[in-house]
Amino acid sequence: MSQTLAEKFYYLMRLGREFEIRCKEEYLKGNISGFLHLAIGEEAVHVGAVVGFGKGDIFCPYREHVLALARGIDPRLIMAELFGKITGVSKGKGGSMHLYEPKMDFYGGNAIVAAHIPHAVGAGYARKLMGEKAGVLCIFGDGATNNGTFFESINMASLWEVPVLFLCENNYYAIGTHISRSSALKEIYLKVRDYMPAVQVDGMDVFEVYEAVVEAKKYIEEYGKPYFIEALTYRFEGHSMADKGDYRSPREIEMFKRRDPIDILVRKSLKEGWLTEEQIRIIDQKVEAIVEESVQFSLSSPEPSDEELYRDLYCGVCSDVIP
Amino acid sequence: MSQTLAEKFYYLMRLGREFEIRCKEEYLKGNISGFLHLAIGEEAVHVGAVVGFGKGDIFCPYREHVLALARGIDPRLIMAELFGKITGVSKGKGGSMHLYEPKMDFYGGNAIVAAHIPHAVGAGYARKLMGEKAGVLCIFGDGATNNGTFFESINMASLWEVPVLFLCENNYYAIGTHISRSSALKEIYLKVRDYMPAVQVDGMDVFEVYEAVVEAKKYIEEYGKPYFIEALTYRFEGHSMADKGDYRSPREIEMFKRRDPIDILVRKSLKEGWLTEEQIRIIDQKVEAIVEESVQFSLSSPEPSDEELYRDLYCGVCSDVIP
Amino acid sequence: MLYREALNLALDYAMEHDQRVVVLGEDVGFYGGNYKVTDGLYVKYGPKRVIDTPIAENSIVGTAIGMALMGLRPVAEIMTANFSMLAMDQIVNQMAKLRYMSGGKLILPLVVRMPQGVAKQLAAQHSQSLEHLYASVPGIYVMCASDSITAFHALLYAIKMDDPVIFLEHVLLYGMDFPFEYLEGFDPFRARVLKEGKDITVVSYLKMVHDVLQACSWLEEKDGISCEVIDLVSLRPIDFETIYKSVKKTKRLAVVYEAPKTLGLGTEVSARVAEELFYFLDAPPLRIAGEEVPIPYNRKLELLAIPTSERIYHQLLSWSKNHGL
Amino acid sequence: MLYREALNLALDYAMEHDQRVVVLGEDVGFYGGNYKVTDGLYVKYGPKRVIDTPIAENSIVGTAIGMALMGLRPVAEIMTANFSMLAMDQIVNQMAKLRYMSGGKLILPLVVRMPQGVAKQLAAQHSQSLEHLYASVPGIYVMCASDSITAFHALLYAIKMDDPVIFLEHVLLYGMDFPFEYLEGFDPFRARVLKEGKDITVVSYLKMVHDVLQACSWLEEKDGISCEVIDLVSLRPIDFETIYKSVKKTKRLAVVYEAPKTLGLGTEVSARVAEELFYFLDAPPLRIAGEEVPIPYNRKLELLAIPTSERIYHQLLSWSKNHGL
Ligand SMILES: Cc1ncc(C[n+]2csc(CCOP(=O)(O)OP(=O)(O)O)c2C)c(N)n1
Ligand SMILES: Cc1ncc(C[n+]2csc(CCOP(=O)(O)OP(=O)(O)O)c2C)c(N)n1
Ligand SMILES: [Mg+2]
Ligand SMILES: [Mg+2]
Repeated sequence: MSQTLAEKFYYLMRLGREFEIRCKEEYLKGNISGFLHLAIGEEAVHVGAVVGFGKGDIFCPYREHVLALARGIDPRLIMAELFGKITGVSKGKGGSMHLYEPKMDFYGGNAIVAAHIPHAVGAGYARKLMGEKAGVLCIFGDGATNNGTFFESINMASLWEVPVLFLCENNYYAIGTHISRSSALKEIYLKVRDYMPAVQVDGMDVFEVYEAVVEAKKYIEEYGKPYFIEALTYRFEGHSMADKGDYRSPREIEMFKRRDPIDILVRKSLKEGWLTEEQIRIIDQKVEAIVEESVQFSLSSPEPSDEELYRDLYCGVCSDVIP
Repeated sequence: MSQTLAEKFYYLMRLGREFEIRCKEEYLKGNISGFLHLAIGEEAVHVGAVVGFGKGDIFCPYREHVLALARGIDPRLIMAELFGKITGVSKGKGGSMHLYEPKMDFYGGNAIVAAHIPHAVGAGYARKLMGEKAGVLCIFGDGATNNGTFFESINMASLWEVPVLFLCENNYYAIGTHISRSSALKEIYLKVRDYMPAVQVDGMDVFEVYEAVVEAKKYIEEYGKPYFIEALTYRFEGHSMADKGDYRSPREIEMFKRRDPIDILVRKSLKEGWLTEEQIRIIDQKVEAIVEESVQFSLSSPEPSDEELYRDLYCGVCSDVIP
Repeated sequence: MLYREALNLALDYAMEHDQRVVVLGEDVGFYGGNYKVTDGLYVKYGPKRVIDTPIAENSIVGTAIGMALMGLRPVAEIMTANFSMLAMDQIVNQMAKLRYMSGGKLILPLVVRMPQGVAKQLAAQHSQSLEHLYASVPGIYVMCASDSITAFHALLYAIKMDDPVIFLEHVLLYGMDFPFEYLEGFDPFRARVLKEGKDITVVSYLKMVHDVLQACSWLEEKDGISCEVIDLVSLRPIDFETIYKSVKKTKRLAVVYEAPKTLGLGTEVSARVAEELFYFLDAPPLRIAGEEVPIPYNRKLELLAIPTSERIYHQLLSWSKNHGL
Repeated sequence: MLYREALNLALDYAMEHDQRVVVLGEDVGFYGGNYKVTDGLYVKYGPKRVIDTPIAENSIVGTAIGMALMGLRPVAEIMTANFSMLAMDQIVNQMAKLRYMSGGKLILPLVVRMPQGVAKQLAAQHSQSLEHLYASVPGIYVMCASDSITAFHALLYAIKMDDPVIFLEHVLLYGMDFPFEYLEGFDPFRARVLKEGKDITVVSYLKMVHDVLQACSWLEEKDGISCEVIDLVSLRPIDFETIYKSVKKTKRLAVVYEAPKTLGLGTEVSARVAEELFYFLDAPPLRIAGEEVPIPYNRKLELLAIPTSERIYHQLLSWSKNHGL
């Protein structure tokens, strides 16, 4: 069990890492543009959460490449989206912040902080009403928890008993502002502990995230009610490619980099015998090939035609259930 | 001390009560129009808070006649405002929900639920920056505490250490919706207890409200930080004149009416010898005269001229501090 | 049938035939709605499908979006358009954009209903007409209804649509009684020609339509001027075809709305007609609209701030005189 | 001087001379501002006057209102106009109405700054131009700046005013270098005639002004058509006097803006000129504006969605040809 998991985790986290390192390169080459938010350093949260949650709908913010990859969306379609190609998951209309694949219950990125949180609550309400138990996973940052929409949604989810796992990835920063200068409560889970079960986990340890999420998921499915996890993590890069991240001391960055979630996973897995050096090498090769292929696919994909400008605005369909 | 207070409380609460009973009559006669929200039943909260708070700025919602009276605004100018006359505190442009008198630090009503809460925080911030210790009193309903703006403001006040007394008058209803169907937490003070000192008081006992507010005020002045009081109360009337309030059982209404804050004050004061029947009679007469006078004043006041339509929109002035 | 009853009928009919339709908003359930539009639904369909919400406008629309994404067909009520300013992010940035940003993958069968306009002395924060804010946003439809027939049919149509719709009502219409009948093949995207005429095309919508009809009947009786009155049901898109056809006949356009004139919805009508039918026009387009002030509480001032049938009449008349009618 | 430096200079100058001026917003302090407009102020004036806020747009404007009521002169930054949709209640229902509703008792010396517009591939939720939403609201002033001179002078003027101002900047202008000089008696309510001409009056503002100037220079060189280019600094109110004067001379009006055409700010210009100068016009007014879609991520589509200097040129040219120039 731990073996399979370790392999899966390693594969997805390595894929996420390499995919994003490549994104950065392609960005600098001019193949990707706009805001590009990398989750490098936060892979344990994203992978642990998506794998642990399993079946259910996912709503997330703009920093969602790794979440999309972990959900199983074809890396080629994600990269093509970043390249703005018609083959992208959102036909090149959304870009990095807007990856959507409802067929895989992935309701993707949102570029307005906290705006997707009520979507998750509404989705959970709907699923429950329709008799579905799986619930919804909703990811957001520490900064989002200072926004009114977050609180409104927490209240509604608790009041209406909606099966949502609220997962706050606390990386201590909202762009250049440290949590101590934006939130009166530094421990985010305290904000909601009277509304629902709320715990804090080490977001650099994918096993810890995974286990907390599995436990939360059980609760959600059993009681049909919300649950809150705060995962402590850190982004190794700037907020986006437009930000150098130099408002953080080298020492602080160093401290967190020493707790690189991939290193932690590897060390633990090797020690416990869940992974071998050989397996790791094979996965690394596979990942490299996948990332390369995603770039080649994107490079060779066509631009959207001019007609796409007015497509997908309205669907123009009416339901015929009501006579 | 208790004697002077009791007399003051009785006067203001009786004035509030009779003033609003008269408002109701004048509304039915057609002299007052629009939304008229009566605070009948909630006088202990309004009077206890304003008297207890003393010096400082006041921000409140649309249910603010008694607050304005307790602050000492001339009843004639309030009634005239309700009559829409040019002599009204807001020149007849605001009406019942918009009574303002900055000269008396009264920043009045707001018809958007929770919208005045950040104003109070900003005001408190400004006063503190300018070296003023008195702080700000901010009143709002239970329903307002489900709104995102409330939480944003609570966070900011705590984070920035702003001297605001947040006073929630929990009358268990937001229009026709009982707190149990709108708030996951029925004890409102729990929502903020991690951000600031937060207590619950009996809002039908003006002495209890007063004492809690005095204590809060001391804290605010000493530490320059926010404080939260939840006062449990009940409105005896409908939400506004447009609402009969019949979503509440006669039994529930009866139960609360037996705890009429004016009766409680009178019983206690007579028993403790703080007030005599004679004093009460004299105050009642005085109040009757004041209310009558306010109506006569309003009836005989002129309508605003047509030119008022475009007055007071902009002040059109520029500061000359900056060269 | 009362306007509010027609809306209620549409909701009831939709909920009865389609389990996916749910209603949510402040006081819409147990209380029956602030303007009683949802009256009776709570008892009939229960609290799971008629959902009382906290006072949290942004999240009301936000949760409705989430519900729609999952295949429900929510009808959210914002108590009045004034409070919808709190929901602008969800309306402008989410509801109007999710489908497009997803390359068409997300479907949002969602209606957000709200009343607006001047009632009587509710003052500046409760009296706004805000349709122009919504009608400027690509990605949503904006509809409204001036009487019970359109109220029923347009709302039902909006609920059936798989695209998001802002549905505007007028507070003063709720208590008004109008003739009612069921129509076959009602198309909300067609403007209604309420009255034929030959001298002036007068475009309006919502409550103002009735003031316009009154003013036009005076014009006809007293001054022999014949107006063609057009009632917009859809405000985004606007049915310019119907407007152009009429203006080509009358050669004169007036548009009447309650919001302040500057950038109000009729501004688009005026500009578009001037741009597209420049050589057909015998007179400059005329906008009759609200004053550039917040709505004051005092009744006299309030009535000075918005068009009344008398003022519409006088403005149409003097403009006609000035421009050769 | 870079546009962003000119804004910074105005803030710095105001803060230095008036202790009551404070700056607040997300990342404006320690970080120096997302677009570096507030750079250096935190160090110079300290965290009490340069206030980093949580991500809470409605309460940013709300607290700024409270500060203004008490006599401070806050300059709030909303990181981009897109996020100001979350602050619409405080802007539309509070900032624009408190003074009027109080019969003039409340004074709000307050500026809310925000950048807007299409930068490069930021997609639908980060690319909007929303000036028309604000310019339709009585009770506020709306200003914008197309270069460093207006950036400095208009922002400083806005800060000095005792009335509330929405101040719009354009993301693409921040890094642009413009000539700079100090002007005496700068009046933001006067539109600027950037270039005189005799055939067409072209009205624009913000970044589009530069595309218009480019297009007009091509028109002049290649086609011998002479444009008078007007740059609006104030968007509410609009300086129609300057526009009318020009149109009376040129007899032709075009207006260029980045937002979708329907109900965009230029709609007011088009409508008003058609209404007021009907008999002066030799051609129908022309609006050159954005398409009726959210802004797509893909660069090619993005550029199709908004006017470019090339497209402005071609549209002006073909319209001129069609209407007898
Ligand atoms: C409503 C809103 N305000 C501001 C922004 C600009 N912005 C984008 S990301 C961000 C910081 C968010 O911080 P956090 O929630 O902690 O997420 P993180 O990026 O750290 O994962 C801000 C302020 C936005 N996108 N939306
Ligand atoms: C933002 C907003 N939403 C809705 C309303 C309509 N409304 C007016 S008062 C009210 C109930 C408020 O309840 P509460 O805060 O408990 O105050 P109470 O009236 O009980 O004192 C509502 C929903 C409003 N004025 N503003
Ligand atoms: Mg963060
Ligand atoms: Mg209440």
